Amino acid sequence: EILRIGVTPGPHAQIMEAVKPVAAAKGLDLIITEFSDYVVPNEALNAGELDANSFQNQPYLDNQVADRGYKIESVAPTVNFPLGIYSKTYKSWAEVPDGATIAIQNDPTNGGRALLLLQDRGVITLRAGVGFKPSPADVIGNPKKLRFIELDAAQTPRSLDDVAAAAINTNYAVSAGLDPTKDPILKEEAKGPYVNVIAIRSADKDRPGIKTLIEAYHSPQVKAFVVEKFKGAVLPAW
Amino acid sequence: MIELDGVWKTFPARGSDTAVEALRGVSLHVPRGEIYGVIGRSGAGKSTLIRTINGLERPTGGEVRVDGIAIDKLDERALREERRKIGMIFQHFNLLSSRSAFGNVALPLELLGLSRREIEKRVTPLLELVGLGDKRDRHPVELSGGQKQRVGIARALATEPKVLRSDEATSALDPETTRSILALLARVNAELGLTIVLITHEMTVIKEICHRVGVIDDGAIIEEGPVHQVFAHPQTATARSFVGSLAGRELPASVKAQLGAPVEASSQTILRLTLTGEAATQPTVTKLARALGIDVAILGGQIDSIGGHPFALLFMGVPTASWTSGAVSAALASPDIQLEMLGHVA
Amino acid sequence: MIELDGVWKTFPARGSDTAVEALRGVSLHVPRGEIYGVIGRSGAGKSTLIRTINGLERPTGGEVRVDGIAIDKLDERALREERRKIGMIFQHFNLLSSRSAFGNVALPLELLGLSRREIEKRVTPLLELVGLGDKRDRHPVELSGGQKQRVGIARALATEPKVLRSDEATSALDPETTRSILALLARVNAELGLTIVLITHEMTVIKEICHRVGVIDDGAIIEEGPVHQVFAHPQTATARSFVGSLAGRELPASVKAQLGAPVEASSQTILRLTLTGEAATQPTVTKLARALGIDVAILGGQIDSIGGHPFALLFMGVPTASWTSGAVSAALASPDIQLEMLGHVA
Amino acid sequence: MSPELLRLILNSTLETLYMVGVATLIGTLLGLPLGIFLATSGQGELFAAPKLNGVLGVVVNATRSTPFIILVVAIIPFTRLIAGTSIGTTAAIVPLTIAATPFIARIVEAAIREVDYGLVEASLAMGATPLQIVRKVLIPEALPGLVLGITLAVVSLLSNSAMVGAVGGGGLGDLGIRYGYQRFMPEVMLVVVIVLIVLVQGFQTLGEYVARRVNRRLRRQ
Amino acid sequence: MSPELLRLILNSTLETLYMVGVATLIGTLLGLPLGIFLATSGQGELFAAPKLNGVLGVVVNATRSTPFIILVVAIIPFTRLIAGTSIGTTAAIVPLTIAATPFIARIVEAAIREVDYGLVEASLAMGATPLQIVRKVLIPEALPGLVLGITLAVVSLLSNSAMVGAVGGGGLGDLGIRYGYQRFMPEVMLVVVIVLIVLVQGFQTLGEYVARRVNRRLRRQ
Ligand SMILES: Nc1ncnc2c1ncn2[C@@H]1O[C@H](COP(=O)(O)OP(=O)(O)OP(=O)(O)O)[C@@H](O)[C@H]1O
Ligand SMILES: Nc1ncnc2c1ncn2[C@@H]1O[C@H](COP(=O)(O)OP(=O)(O)OP(=O)(O)O)[C@@H](O)[C@H]1O
Ligand SMILES: [Mg+2]
Ligand SMILES: [Mg+2]
Repeated sequence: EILRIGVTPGPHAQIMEAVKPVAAAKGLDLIITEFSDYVVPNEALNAGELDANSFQNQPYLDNQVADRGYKIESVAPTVNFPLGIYSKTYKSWAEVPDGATIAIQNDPTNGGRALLLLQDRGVITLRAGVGFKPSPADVIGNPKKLRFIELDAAQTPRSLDDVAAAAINTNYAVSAGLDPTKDPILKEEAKGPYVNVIAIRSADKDRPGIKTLIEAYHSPQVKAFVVEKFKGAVLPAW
Repeated sequence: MIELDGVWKTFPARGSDTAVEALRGVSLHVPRGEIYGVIGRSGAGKSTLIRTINGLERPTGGEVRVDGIAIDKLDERALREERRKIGMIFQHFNLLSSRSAFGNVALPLELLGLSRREIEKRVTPLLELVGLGDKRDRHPVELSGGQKQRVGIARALATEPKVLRSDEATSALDPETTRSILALLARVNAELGLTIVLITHEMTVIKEICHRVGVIDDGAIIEEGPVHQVFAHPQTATARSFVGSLAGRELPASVKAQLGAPVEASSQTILRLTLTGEAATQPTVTKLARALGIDVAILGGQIDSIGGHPFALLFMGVPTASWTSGAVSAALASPDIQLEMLGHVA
Repeated sequence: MIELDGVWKTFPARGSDTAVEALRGVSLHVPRGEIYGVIGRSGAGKSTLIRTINGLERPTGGEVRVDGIAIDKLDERALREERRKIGMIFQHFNLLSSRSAFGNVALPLELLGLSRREIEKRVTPLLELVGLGDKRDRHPVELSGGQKQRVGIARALATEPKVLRSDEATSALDPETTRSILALLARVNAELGLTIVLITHEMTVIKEICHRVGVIDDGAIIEEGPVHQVFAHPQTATARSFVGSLAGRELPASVKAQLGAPVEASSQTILRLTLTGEAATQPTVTKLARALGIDVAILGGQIDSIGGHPFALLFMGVPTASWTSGAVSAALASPDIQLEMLGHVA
Repeated sequence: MSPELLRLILNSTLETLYMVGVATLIGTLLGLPLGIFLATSGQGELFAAPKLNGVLGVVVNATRSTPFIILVVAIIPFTRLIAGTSIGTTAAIVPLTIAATPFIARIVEAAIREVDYGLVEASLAMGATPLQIVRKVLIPEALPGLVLGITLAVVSLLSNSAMVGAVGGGGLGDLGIRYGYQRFMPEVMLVVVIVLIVLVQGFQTLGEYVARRVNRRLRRQ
Repeated sequence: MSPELLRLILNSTLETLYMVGVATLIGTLLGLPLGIFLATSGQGELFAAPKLNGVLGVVVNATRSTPFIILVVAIIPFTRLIAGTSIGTTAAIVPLTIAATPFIARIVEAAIREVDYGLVEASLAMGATPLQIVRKVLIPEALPGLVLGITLAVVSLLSNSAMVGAVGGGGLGDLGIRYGYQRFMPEVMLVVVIVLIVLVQGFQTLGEYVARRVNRRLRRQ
């Protein structure tokens, strides 16, 4: 059997490449396509051009389904990229002065996560009921008068010289030579709500191939790969 | 064949320059098979006039008919059909730089949808005819001015049109090439009844091939007639100036400078003699000399045949006495002879 | 002033056409203040020749010196300085479409760095002089062929160059405008000692203003001399053909057709008479008529003054008896008179 | 560099050539007539149809002004119709072509406008139909400009093709972004950029050579 | 639409105009001389410097072939040097300009190459210096083509400026992508696209008008 899988570049793609040989051993061929976009993979899945995708977390999927009426759902958790706030200038969050510029990601999920993290730590207040993808426009309480600048997720680590602090996904942090266990001055809980998932069309729920895919993904070989490859930047969520 | 009735063309004003009335009610009738010459000063409106004939220059007033058809009433398709019958040699050549000499001449034939072989068969002899047999693969940038002009001539003739418009088609050609081109045009005119309207500055061209000539000045035709008539008796200053441009048509400057000397026994009277018809070929001058027993100095002049009509213009000096006595006038009295006294020299 | 020594120019072969040797070892010396005319068939190499004078066309061989300086040995800067002294009127005008008539004439002055006011002061009278006072703000596309050419002439004169090269500068002009332009050139030549090399197809231009004339054929100068001499006694076929292009320079076709009639008592002998110097202004023909008691029919001819030298060419018919008896030859024996028997007509 | 990466680069190069080649081809086939029409259908011109000219102008502008990713998503149904799928290299050609066409059209328009109107007039005088004028006069006379313009378009496409990563189009640019930019592998980025430069240099040199070859207006000594 | 969103759109429009305006200005200031040099420095041409021509050609090609986002990352130190920071609207102008310059240069090159060589020759015959020829002949004669070309560049910049979202550049395109596309607010997307179309249409109309005004080669009847 053959499954067409959509992923985004980076860890999702790298992990799926590790899943591929495991699945092949179980008689399942994977065709992996990388999308440098967060909308098209769901669109393509819904249209039947993919059989599964692995790039998003549960809240994002829920929101997409709500917005666009897709008939897709998640079938298994994959990994988690805890998000941290890093700084080159300041050793701790307390040192970050009033009016500082903070870089956050410009895609709704990651940027939203950064804002929610700041709300969790009591730095800012967000408009009630914004859900999981607030934008800087939703910040209603900002006593530190922080300025938010939205950048491409891969760009935030590259902006550390220009800003007081930046929200960085762990995978980019590792790639950029940061240590996600020690360096962040603020850090998400390891088991947050942002666990990534494998999504499929609801109609395919009982397809045997999907089961095999999940088995392969959740295999010990893949877990070992993730742990070894990403050194804590990406946490297996199974 | 070609009829223009009260054609006007005005170009709008620009900057400090006023609007230009390039044509002011020009009427012109050229019957089938005629070669009609247009002369006039630079900027008189000649090119504008010739451009109205196929409707490319839309007149601001008046009507243009070719072969009885009002050009501006035609629909696109019919207009195209008409245009294919009207060849044009452009003042600025308008050759395609992307095509060789051969390709440029072939273009109108391709437009007619002729086959490669037919085109080859027509173009090659035409190129030979205009003396460009060895330039068939050269592109315009590699041709001299006169060679480009000849490509334009060959192109205009390629489709064997019924009407040919020529805007200074020989201005860049040497006299010999000019003559061979004119001979070619005259032959096509005679053999195929081609109607030709040609603009030129060279009176020799008019002389050599035109039947009638029109003089345009400041946008209006101010004089018109058979070539020999306009040559012999130009009515307007412009026509006179053109005719005067021919060698020998004016009193030599050295003599002119001496005119106005007082009348004395030894002085000579300078006369201009215009002879047409029989008089032009008869030994008029020597007869005069012998009859009156005087010496006649021929100071300038031109004896020629224009449009098949013999014609002579002579500046001569006669002893003043023979003039004042009226003897010269009497001896030369004839409807074919015009006599004008210009002055006296010592 | 201008010296060309053994100049060659070869354009490479293209397609089925062979290489073109546009110039084959042309040597030419034009002293300061001379007006030198170049004539030759279309494609003979005239434009190529004139283009080599300022080094824009690099000769493939030979040397070009202007004012004693070898043009191809100069560095960029010096070459520019030289070029500013050499004006050029182009066969294809080469006007900037983006500039008005005024702007085009102003261009070379701007290049010299003149102030607005100085430019205005020079350009305005020049435009008037070439008859374009009312076209100063018109762009080339709005000008007639002759008007464009005059802009080119004014532009070439604007900087008051020492040498003027003119490539058919009057080909698109009517005789009257031509004359006024030639008068302008002659004046500048006389007043400022301007040296002029001019190409033309019009023998009247040569006649009117040139001092010497060179005949170029197939890339080589085949004849050269003072204008009146070449006019009176052209040595080569090309020169003869050019000279013959003047009105009255050839026996009328109607007479030519009748030549070759048998010699009879009633027949006439056709003679060509070339008179130069004094003979041209003397009543040579009537003297002959009276001396021999015969009638002389003047069948064609041209009596004119060329380069200040009187000159006459006459085709005349005399009674055959007077010719065969030798009486005519005897009466006309003079170093200034050349006599040629062409044939007999009935 | 690992042989795997090498294979990846080779693969991406082929993908790029495939996408850019097809998009250029179709973009030219569509953009050429469109551009010619834009250049010749104004008030009083050859094909005079000022209204249609205006409408097409707006369509071209609209296409050109829409950011590529928005265009990609907006035409997904159309892409699916044409390519059978909306993802992958082949599907990416559809939005690429649609983005390239108006660009090529504008470039063609500019080149055609440079043709001396005297030539059009001469052809009209010969009774040429507008289509004949286009085929036999405008295109041949504008050819050097057209070739340079299409070279410009190819090079633009080449660098724009990096954006087709959004629909899994792959190709060199996307490879550079995915590995070099997102996975922080500068050596991949470098290799990709070098390959791209070589490609662009090749196209540019070829384009200039052809443009010079077809240019008959230059005096050759 | 909320007044907030309206403000956002207005803001983004201004950002876009700011970025595109400055990038066009500087890009033209740099691209114009570069393009003129490229057009005139070939073998046997006005400024004949074939080697430098070759080198600049490669530099231009290199810049044009690099995908925008890679270019952005590659020149971060330079951007910081110029703009003081590598992020934000002002900083985004640096890569935008660097991407626009070679594009404009190529367009200028093509337009300059269309100028009749007879005019250059006539100017040389008058003893013009190469710089004078550029200023007084090449630029004025190529002006209609230059204006159309720069219009082409402005429009391209306008749609490319959507990519500066990566470095927090903001602007209309980025707004459309982030709100309209990623956050699925079709009304934002629509408004953004409409504003973009209006802008492009405006630039294009203006460009064509100016090009027609400065074109002296057309017969006006
Ligand atoms: N760039 C070129 N490439 C090839 N052949 C050329 C080139 N320029 C001129 N020739 C050829 O050189 C010869 C001389 O050309 P030139 O322009 O000097 O003639 P010309 O005497 O000025 O003729 P015209 O009176 O027709 O202007 C012609 O046969 C022409 O075809
Ligand atoms: N497009 C135009 N716009 C404005 N004026 C024009 C335009 N075309 C021609 N003219 C003017 O109309 C007049 C007649 O021009 P035309 O070209 O008919 O003259 P022409 O008799 O052919 O002169 P030439 O012998 O110099 O070629 C001229 O004064 C010219 O300046
Ligand atoms: Mg004219
Ligand atoms: Mg010539």
